[in-house]
Amino acid sequence: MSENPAAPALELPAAERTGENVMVLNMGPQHPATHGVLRLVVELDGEVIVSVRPEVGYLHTGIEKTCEAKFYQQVVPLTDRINYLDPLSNNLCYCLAVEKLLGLEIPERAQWIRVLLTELSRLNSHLIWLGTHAMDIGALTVFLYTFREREEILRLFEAVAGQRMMTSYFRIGGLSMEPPLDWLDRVQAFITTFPEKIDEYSNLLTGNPIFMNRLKGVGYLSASDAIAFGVTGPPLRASGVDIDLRRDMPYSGYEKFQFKVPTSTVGDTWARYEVRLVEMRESTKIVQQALDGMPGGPVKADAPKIVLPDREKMKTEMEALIHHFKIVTEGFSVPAGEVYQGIECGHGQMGYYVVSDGTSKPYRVHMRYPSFATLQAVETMCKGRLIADLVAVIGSIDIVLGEIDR
Amino acid sequence: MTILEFFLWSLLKVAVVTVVMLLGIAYTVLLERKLVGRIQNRWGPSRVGPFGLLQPLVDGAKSFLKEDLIPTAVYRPIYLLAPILSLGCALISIAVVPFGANMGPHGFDLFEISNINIGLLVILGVTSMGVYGIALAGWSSNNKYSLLGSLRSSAQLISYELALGLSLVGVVLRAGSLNLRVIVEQQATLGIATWNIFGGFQFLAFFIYLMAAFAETNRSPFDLPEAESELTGGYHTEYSSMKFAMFFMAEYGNMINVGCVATLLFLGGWTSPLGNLMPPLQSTLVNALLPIFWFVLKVFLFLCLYVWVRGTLPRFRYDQLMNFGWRFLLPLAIVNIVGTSLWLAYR
Amino acid sequence: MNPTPYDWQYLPLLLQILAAFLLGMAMVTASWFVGRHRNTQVKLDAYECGIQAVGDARGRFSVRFYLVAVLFILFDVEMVFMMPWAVIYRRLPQITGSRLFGFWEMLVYLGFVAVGLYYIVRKGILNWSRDKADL
Amino acid sequence: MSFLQHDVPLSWYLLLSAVLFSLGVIGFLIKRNLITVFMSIELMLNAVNLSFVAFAYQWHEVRGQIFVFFVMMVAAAEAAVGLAIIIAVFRARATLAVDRIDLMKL
Amino acid sequence: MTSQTPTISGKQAVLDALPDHPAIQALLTWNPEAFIDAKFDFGELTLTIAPTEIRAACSAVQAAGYNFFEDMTAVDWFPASPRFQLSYHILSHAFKERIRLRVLLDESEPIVDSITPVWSGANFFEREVFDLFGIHFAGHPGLRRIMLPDDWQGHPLRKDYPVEGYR
Amino acid sequence: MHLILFFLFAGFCLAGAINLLLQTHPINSALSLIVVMTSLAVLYLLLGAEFLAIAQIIVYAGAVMVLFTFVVMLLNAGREERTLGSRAASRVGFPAVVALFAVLSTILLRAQGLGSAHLGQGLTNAPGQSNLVLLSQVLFHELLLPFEVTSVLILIAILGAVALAHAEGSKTGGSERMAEK
Repeated sequence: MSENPAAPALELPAAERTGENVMVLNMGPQHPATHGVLRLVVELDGEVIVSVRPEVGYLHTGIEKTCEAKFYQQVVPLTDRINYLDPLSNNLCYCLAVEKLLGLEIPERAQWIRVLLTELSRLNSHLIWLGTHAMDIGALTVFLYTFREREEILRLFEAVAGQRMMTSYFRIGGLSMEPPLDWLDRVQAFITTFPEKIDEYSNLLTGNPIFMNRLKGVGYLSASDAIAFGVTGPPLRASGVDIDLRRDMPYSGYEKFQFKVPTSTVGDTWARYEVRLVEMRESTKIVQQALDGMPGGPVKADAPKIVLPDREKMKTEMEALIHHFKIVTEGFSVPAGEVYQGIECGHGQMGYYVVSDGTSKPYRVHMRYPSFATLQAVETMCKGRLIADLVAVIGSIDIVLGEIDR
Repeated sequence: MTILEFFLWSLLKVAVVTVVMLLGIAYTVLLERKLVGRIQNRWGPSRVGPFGLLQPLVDGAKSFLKEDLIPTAVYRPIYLLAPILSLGCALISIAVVPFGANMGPHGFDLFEISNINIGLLVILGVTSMGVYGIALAGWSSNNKYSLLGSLRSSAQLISYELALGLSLVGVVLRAGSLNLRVIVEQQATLGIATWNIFGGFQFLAFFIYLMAAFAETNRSPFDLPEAESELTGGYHTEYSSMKFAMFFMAEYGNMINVGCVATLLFLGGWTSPLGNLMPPLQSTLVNALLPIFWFVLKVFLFLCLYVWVRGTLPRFRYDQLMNFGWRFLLPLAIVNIVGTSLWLAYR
Repeated sequence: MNPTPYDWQYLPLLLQILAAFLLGMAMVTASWFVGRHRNTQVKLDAYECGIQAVGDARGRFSVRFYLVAVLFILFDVEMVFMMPWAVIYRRLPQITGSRLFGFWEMLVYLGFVAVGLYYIVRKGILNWSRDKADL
Repeated sequence: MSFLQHDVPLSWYLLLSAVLFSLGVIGFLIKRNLITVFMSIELMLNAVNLSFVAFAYQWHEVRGQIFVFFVMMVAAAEAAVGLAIIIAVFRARATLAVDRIDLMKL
Repeated sequence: MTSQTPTISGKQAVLDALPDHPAIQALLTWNPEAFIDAKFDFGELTLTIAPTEIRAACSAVQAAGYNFFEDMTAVDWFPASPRFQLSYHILSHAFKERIRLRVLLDESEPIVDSITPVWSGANFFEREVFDLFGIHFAGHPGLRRIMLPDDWQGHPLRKDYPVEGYR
Repeated sequence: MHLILFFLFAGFCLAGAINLLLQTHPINSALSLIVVMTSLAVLYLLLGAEFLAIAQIIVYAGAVMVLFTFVVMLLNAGREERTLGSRAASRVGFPAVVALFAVLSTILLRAQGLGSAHLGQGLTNAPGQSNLVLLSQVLFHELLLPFEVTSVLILIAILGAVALAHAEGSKTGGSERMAEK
């Protein structure tokens, strides 16, 4: 097999290149502040950062390759494992891409429930970000408070999907099933109290001078740098670029919801913190709107060759049973073509690039995940700052190694 | 009393106080875990014994049974010496702390190991020696995290030691003595009204002392040396089993020491909030034990303050920490000295 | 009975010091004998987040730490000077006959020290984040 | 129990001081590391301090002790500046060996 | 209930259907020769660029307002020739629209200009494609494996890569 | 009692001093010096100078030696090569040291009029009274000028240390020369 002639050896650390007095410090993969198995090769001059080189791949599981051997529907559970903190966004993005290829129309109720769940999932993601970020800065308590609310969200997921983290609830063509009867009431109960909880975190952090001093003016990223590095989501908006795919390139019925897209022009870690806090409040509003205007109707598209029939039907109707059998054993074939579907997930712009060759298995699935691009901006944000700022910056860009390594 | 009797009595006192101190350390850990747990909506240790009361003992046993690693890259003699120095210094200060009125027969101090005229300075001296444990631990570990942690920590300790020492000058100015007993008794006249923190107008000094003490003990929000999100374990990254536990114990021991000193210097020591206004009781036993109760209560509340702060505040960045110490606390301490001396001159 | 001589009071302090360090040594020794030893090379390596350590950790470090230590000893001396002054302060008016004698003498002393502190701050010795550390 | 009451002749203290001072001088002569040489100097200072304290005790004169106090203070200042010089030398020569630092010029 | 958006394929057809599209305009004014093919499918515009010209094409669309490099990856059409397809997804913040630039590469010469001078954010993406497909990028600042260990054999996302690994 | 303590801590002192000379690693030497200093503090205590004893601990053992330790850590000073010093030092120095020591000890041992130290006897001959007050009285009244001058000394030391160690000008030259090595 072909060797890679162009691959150079590992770059020499700057100390050996320049003869300066620089200490090379490995942060990670086994390090509490790197949110997983990120490895940062940091060159320090005293406590001042000279360079940061991210080394990734410790969590690489070859999901893109695995997808090529699965039926279209079987890919959905794989996507959960990529950004495990925002599972339903993964599901949604993949389903939307395949539905685009199939040209499927999704019933409105399914769309609304998808929006509702995706926003809950975003809240989940932001809660974990807030907790771990605060913990990196040293505020232990916020972490446990956010996990208290995250637990509620996970219970909601469990009630609807039977799974807490790897939900796989969305199907190509709708949802896997109608949510349980009192589920919407439970969501309502949660979402009514949630803004107070945000206030609670805010009380602990926003006015806290230590927290403010740790974040303000740290990890500055200009709008042009952010765009050059492909930074998306809250970090991009905190740098002053007003782009949110939910509003600007709506999908899954987001155009029917009213929400503000918070931006800031400061571009430091504090701006990212504030943007995300406001985003949590806005997500709460979206969930409220989804609950208020929840339409009735089916939760699955009327496409018997693609969507699994209801259990009841499958047991009573011959045709449904045959469809069920065929979908489960052979999958369904998808017209040849290539589509790219981008959505706005908790961390930024997620994109699924699905190439079909007309068979029942995807020819190529590629995922664009925000953290992968955002990670490239770390060095720009940290250079010349202290090592403690690196921790603040990593926390503020909210990376998930699952989506970087895939 | 012959010197031999004195020696034996002293040995007994030392033994009792050391055991109590070790237990105190163990239960301070438990207190912190329980209290932080309650702050954070958790239970804290609750399985071993009633309310988790046996947890510290089990933890101690576990520390002993853990594998005792000495990494190959370390500089052994100093690597082994460092935890001994750390824990040793944490256990010495208690020797000059009086925790009850002088009750012993023949003028023998039952409630203080050694009643000396320069008690306050002894505490400062012991604190200044505590730096070695941390500096040497990090240096001998031959690990970048340890070295960074230990340099940070030693620089932090020595910086805040200044503020700590200078904040005490106000109290000494008032008392005119370095003897801790004299300092306490001087506060006892009107109870809470003559405590140094209120009556002595040493609130500023208490504030400086509090900040410096938090930094001296490496506690949140000054817990940078062990900021796990940056430096993993800080200076004790390479330490395992009991050697690690000794650093841990040293930290909590220092918390207790600092609490004791704060109680003695600012909060009236073992005297009750009513001070001498409270009529003496008839029972000798109660008279002996009540001061201990007050003393322990005050130290306990001080420790709770520690835990509360830990559950609430994030941590400083290193440059902010140094700036705070040098540019804010130190000048403030000098201002306090000038103010107090001026006030005392014109009073 | 006579009170015990004052200098005896140092004996228990000495004992306490002895006890503290003996206890420490006992703990280190005991844990060495009680704990298990199943060492492997990997366990004994220096910790660097799971990666083989690059270079010697005892590299040279920012000279700023040294400067902090210098400032510390100078201010420490000042603090030690201040303690006897604080002890005698309330008696100084009787000795010298001047109410503010002690105050002024310390104010002059502190003035010089404050000039030093001001110089340090102005010189940027304590600006950890601003410039790159030298050496 | 007679040994408990034994006094120590003051000359013993002075002798100890002399021994320490001589050790300091020897260290100054044989040590090759600039830092250790400096430590030997500190040792000499300490030795002299001991004799000061001893004489202060002998003559009941508190000024002897105060002089030691001043010596300490000077030693602290000296250590600060001396070690700063060592750092400056090290920066220029990248060595601490006394033998190699034989030029006045930095 | 299915609905298909109309597919427009072929350069001329797309030019006729979308005459005012800024990206197409930009590419036409830049170099009509290197702008090989176009397709409009599923509401997405795909523009095929000659392999040697991709960097310049990126600059051209960037200047036309497609300012945000969103994604790039490769597809291996194994037995077919040209074997590799590189897909660049570029988003315009102004037009709220995305285009896809496509480059087809022969197996014999899997090398293409790096677009990191245009968007430095392409760095990791190109390293990933290099790692998993073995496509080289000329002018990349540090082209080495990103996901897999440096001593890994082969490029797993190629279709002829044995899924059980090399024995 | 005094005798025992004297011998014990004089022994520590000597052992520390000798160890200081024997150790090749500067950090060990520094630790030995700390032992010497703390033992000296105890000896001061025996001579009735309790404030000096604790000042010795705080200033010498706790501050000056911290500085030494920092410098050793900072410069990563390794073991020194064991040489026997320069020739001039060994030819002139050692005889001189021996001679000096002989003269000193002869004088000290033959000196008349030196008393002996009794534990608990302070300067005032009144046991139990701290000499701290006495010391402070003299220091802050009679020796006012030297006291104020020390603050000038501290100021100068601060200026000197900062100027020497913080010199930006020498930075480039130094690192170049380091690179050559």
